[in-house]
Amino acid sequence: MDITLSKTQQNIAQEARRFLKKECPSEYVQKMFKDPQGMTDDLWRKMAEMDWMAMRIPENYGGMGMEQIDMSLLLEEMGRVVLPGPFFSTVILAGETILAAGTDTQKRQYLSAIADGKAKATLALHEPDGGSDLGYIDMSGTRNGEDFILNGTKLYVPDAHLADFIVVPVRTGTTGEPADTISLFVMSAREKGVTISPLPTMDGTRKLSAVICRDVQLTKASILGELNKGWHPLMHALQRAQVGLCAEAVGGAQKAMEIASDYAKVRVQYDQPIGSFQAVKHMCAQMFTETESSRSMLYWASWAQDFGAENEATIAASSAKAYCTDAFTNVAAKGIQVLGGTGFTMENEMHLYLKRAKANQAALGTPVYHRERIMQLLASAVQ
Amino acid sequence: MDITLSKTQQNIAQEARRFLKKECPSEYVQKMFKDPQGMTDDLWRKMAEMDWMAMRIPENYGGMGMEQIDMSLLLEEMGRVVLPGPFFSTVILAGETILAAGTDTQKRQYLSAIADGKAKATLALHEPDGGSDLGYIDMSGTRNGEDFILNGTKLYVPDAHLADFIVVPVRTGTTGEPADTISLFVMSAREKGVTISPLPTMDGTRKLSAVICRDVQLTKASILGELNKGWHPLMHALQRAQVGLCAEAVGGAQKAMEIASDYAKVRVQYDQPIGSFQAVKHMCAQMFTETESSRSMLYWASWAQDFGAENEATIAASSAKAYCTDAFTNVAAKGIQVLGGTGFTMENEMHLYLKRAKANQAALGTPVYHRERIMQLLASAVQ
Amino acid sequence: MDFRLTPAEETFREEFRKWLNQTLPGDWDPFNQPTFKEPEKIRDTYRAFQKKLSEAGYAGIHYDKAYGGQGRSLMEGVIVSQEMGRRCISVVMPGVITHGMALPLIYFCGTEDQKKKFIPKILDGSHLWCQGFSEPDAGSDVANISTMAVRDGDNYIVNGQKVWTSMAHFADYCLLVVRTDPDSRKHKGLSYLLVDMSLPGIDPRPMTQITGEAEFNEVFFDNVRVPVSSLIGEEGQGWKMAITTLMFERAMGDVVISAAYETNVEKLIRMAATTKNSGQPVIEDPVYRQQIAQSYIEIMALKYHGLRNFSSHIKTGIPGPEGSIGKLLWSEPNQRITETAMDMQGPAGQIAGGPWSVQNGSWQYAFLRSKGNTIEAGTSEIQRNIIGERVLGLPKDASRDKSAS
Amino acid sequence: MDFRLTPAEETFREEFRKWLNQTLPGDWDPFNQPTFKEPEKIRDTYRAFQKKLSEAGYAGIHYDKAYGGQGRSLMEGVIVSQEMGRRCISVVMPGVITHGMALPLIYFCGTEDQKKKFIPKILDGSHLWCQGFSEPDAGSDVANISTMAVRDGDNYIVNGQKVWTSMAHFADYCLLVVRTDPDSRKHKGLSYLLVDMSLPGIDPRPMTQITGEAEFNEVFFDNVRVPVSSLIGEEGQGWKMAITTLMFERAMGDVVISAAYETNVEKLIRMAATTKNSGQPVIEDPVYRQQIAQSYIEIMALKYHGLRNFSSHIKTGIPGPEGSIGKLLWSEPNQRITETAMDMQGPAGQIAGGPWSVQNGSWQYAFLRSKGNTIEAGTSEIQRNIIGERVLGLPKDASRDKSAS
Repeated sequence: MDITLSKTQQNIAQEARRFLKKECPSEYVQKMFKDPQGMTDDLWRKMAEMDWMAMRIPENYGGMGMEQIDMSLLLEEMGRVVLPGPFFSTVILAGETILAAGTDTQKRQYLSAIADGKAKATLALHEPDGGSDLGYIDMSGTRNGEDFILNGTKLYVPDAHLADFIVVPVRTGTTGEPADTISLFVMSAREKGVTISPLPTMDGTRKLSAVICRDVQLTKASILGELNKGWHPLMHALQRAQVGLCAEAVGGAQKAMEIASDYAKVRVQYDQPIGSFQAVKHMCAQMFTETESSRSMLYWASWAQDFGAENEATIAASSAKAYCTDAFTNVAAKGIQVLGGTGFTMENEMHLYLKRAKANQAALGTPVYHRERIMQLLASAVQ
Repeated sequence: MDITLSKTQQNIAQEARRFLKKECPSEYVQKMFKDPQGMTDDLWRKMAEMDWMAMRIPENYGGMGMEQIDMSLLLEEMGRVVLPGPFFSTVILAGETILAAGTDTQKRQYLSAIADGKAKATLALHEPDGGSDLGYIDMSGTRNGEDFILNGTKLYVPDAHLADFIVVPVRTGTTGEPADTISLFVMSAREKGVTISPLPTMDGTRKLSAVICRDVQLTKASILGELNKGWHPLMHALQRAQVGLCAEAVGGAQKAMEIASDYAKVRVQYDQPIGSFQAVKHMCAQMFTETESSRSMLYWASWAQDFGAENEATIAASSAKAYCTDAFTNVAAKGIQVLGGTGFTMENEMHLYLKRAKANQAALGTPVYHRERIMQLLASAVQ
Repeated sequence: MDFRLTPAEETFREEFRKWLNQTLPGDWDPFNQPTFKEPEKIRDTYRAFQKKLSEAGYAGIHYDKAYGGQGRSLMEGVIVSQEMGRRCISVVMPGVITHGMALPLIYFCGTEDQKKKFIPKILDGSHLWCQGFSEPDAGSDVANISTMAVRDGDNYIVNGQKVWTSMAHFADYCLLVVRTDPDSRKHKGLSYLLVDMSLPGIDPRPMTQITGEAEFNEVFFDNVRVPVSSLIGEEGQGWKMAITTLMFERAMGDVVISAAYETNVEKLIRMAATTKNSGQPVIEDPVYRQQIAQSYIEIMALKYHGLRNFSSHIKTGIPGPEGSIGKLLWSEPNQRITETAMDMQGPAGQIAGGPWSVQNGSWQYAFLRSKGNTIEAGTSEIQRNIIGERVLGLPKDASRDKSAS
Repeated sequence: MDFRLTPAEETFREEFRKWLNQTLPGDWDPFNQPTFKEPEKIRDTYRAFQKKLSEAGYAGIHYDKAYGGQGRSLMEGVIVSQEMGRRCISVVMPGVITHGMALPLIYFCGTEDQKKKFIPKILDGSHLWCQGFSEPDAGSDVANISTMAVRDGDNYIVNGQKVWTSMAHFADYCLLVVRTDPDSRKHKGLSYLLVDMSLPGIDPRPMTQITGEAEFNEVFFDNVRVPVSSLIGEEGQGWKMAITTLMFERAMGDVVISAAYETNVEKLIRMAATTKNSGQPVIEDPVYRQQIAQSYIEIMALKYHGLRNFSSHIKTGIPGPEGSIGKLLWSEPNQRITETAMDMQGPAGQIAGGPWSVQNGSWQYAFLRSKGNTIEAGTSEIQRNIIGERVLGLPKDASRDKSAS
């Protein structure tokens, strides 16, 4: 057992921190928060030059074949600066789904394009009335000769407005379990019949859109892997994405905690730094405690995706998703409280953390959803 | 609108405090905590002389015909000292049920005995597998000519070991809603077939027993009021009992808060009273806040039992039961934390408050039960 | 003890409620109204509404007729406040300082001239007030207030900077806390001036808050010449005057807020009935049912706390010990309620408006705005210090004690 | 990064688990064992078990064979600790001080004579140790420790009073913190003595705690003559020595506790499956399902925090910043878990034992006992001070700073 970071891993984190400090300072994020696109091509290109898009992609598709934990370390740093833009949607949501479900040809086509930064992409998952239920997939894929006709609405799709292609889970089977009825399509964002409408988001650093399909005609070749067999690879990819959100949360919580405790050292009231008052000091200590324990959860969940048994990977992802995103939300809220009025202004960067925290909590299954999922696994194990 | 106490009401509280300070000091309570009986006849007699058992009983049955709020003020003082013994079971549980359900003859017989302190009594409500569900009544009352044969088990019955008579809700109808199937019997605790077994309780100041009925034969005259019509009066009585537990909770929380903040003024660490440290000061402030707001809830719920519409009386009782007993539990737990190791000893009186708080939270519907009940009323009102 | 209104009061409530229903548009949602993102709009809406209120005889219910009030009972004042809270929270909001601070302070402490000049204009909606209290170095620590007013003939020359001044960018007057005695420390030496915001040298700069709107301002005072007649009360008595005068209005404030939040809980329930998770209305989920009920319970605690406090104030003239806890009883529950509302929406919680948002994104706004609740008007930490020290008599911590005395 | 054990370690774990299963009775419930209500029984059970452990070659896994240990790896030490935590918490409990403090302190800081004398007796279960630290006026504030050890020839004369000394009434030896330099303040001048509890003048008086059992004691020292050879380390270095030595064992402690609590969560789930509300198993209630899952999650956080801390300690020799938070990660979750268990029982929560109790009243005991968790071994408040000041570098509050330095 060795739950420490290797030299290589420490380097990933250090390099990322150095790069992002320079290329993605707070002023840039604040600007992108209000920008309709949400990221500059320049930063995207530089990130691609860092090989970040290629990290998790196998070497034979032009990537570096690294582990989830390596990606987590990178995402932690991205969360630390509340990186705006389509990295998460492209590399994690679309990339991991294609990696889990695609045929060799599809991986060669799509993953290579992701790996070298040429393509942006996303996954269109949630639907109206589905809430947090990741299995509530109602978009229909009806056979039409060799083709399929897609109809339905996908919501809260991250960075669809920038995507070149979109992965879409669709109900192609009419009856039976998700495991036998869901197919994953990959389609161009400019496909006929596809409408992408940006939605006003609370967290301006992660733009979301509605993706509406009206009689979108796709060939059989657009199906990732096998017809009707998209459910399991989708779940595996989503687990990695959930862990990805945890990594962002840990990085964000870490930075929010640092901002707050740095402020508490210099802000003077009653002739002394407010950090000397227990009310403030203990808030900071609690922020630290939640952040550090989140990091332990993150490491476990990251490791389990690559090396744990299936059950452990699932329960670890759900445990971490609930714990880390709850913690980030608490930490960011406490951050505002420690900063007082200053933390309540848009000018200060703390609001970025609160909004990202709340968005990460809401995305890919709320803590309530994940706790119920954990309970299902626990109850069946004990009984 | 006048949400203040009248002079008479202030007197009730002051007299009760004076009496209980003298007759029921902490040493007495600590002794009774371990005593199998749990109260001395001497104290019972003196309380009867104070006319406390008669307060809520109408004048024509030998009582004083006072309001719920008056009783709440008394119970607040009793909660303040964690009064041991069968006052609550006799006067509130049995007394209010008979008051709500009994015929004139029955009231004359039982309420007069309660009013002058001659009889002790209780209500046997909960059953195995029923949990917090106050309507889970499975004890059967089978007709046998003019008589009824009772079979079944009642649990967690307060002070049954001291009771002269016991009110028992029984299922006499076989099908249909509780409103048409539940009858309330009143039976002697020494009735043939009745077994009363004391149960080890966490809160030694409120002894509980199992009351098991095996072929207990009762006449029709033992039915309080009408056959099969016990449900509504039972619910009304239980609402008053829930408010009664709130009153105890407010008194208990008040005293726990006072003990803690008094201690914080004199206990010195780091050369100063610990109350000067914000961690401790803010805990005390929170205890005060929860106690005072509980008191406001208590006044509302008490008033609503006598003067509110049926819906308001119910929702106020449930709101107060959830709020006040949660608050008392928090306050008592914080009390132990403020006292540190001292609060963790049996020698200190704080444990009495924690145990009573937890018992009051568990009795007559947990907060979870009451919140669900509130939600049913709210949802039907809004939709 | 009686929680009921008298029949006459009930009739009055019914009348006022009817008037409100007729006056407000049919689709009026108290929690989805113009915000400070549209300062002119919110100000105009406030003014128009206050004017109607005044014309209908509902402005300044418990204030003297001589100044444009209605000369009715305090209880009737509460009734109007409750109903307004229930129906028109975001329209009442711009008037919180005006009616909750400026009005009572002028009424109880002003000269006859000041009363005649200001009160009618407040009641008919002509004047909106802001309050200049916090400063960059005086957030929780009032000892550091350093905006100076130096006497120069018939004027005070005011210099300094205020911060967190709500609505300063469109208010007509400011209730300004200044230090008139430069050698004073702490609350001593503080005075209140009634300052015309159009005077030269006053420069309000709106600050965008995390909700994206600009409710608050930094306000710079650069050699502003304020007539001596603007002083209210005596020099150096500002703090004491404020404390004794505003207690009642603070109790009233809790009542208004609880009425507004009661409406909010209704809205939450309606949201739960129409928002779905896994195809089922969220209101059927026992987990969220618990949270909604808890929200209701906490608002009831605020409501009856407020009414009780108010009631003992009416009866005895002094607020009970329960008075100091009101701030904690609304700020923290409101944060929990908005969190609940966000969580119930699942992934839609990320959407702050537009066709796919829940209830037009009003909960996203409320969630963010609520984070200010535990900071504004005295942080929760300051409230707990006050309760611990002034109510429970716990010692000040040695360091603060030393620095402050 | 690898969370797995090596195959050899897995085999070792399997072997030890098998041995435990054979050694413990079939109906063994780790959370329902003799308590301190039966001091002789719990001591005897501990001794018998430790003896078996020693005979089977599982005692002192990572300690040197020269002193009766097994000379195996730290990881194997962790494995044994985890399995013991998982299976026999209340039997391990009396040994917490013995194995977690006395053993490592003697091992790392003792003289050869001390090691030879004490370690084998610890490992074979002959000696149980207690620790004398807190005093009536030195709860959170160590500066006030005033139990004095005055040199008199070959002896120290010890006078003073300790409090909260767990198991002093049946321990064989005491790791006693004394002040050897009467002019010293704070941590300076403190020394550790290895004191035979049978010496004349030592008077332990059990204190009944809120669970009804007597785990803790007041211990009076009245002119106790302790041989100078009982000093461990140098005079005045006691505190520093303890801090550097015990870090590792504290990380181990978190691992043991998390293993025990993992078992506890399993027990909670089993309870939920068999306890009914309104005729239905509580485990079907979504409200409690949330709480149970949250309990599990919090224990996982403790578990992986503990393992991570332990792991970086093994690798780097120093604990990471995560080390200081372990106390908070088990004490507060344990309070929540036991609250959950109580609430799930509904009215049965009132019953502490007997035929109608749930799981023999063990949760009632656990609920009460858990209230000590945030007090013992440094209150939560002290932990947060430590984290705030030593980890985050926030300033000490001025008053404490003044008094302590």
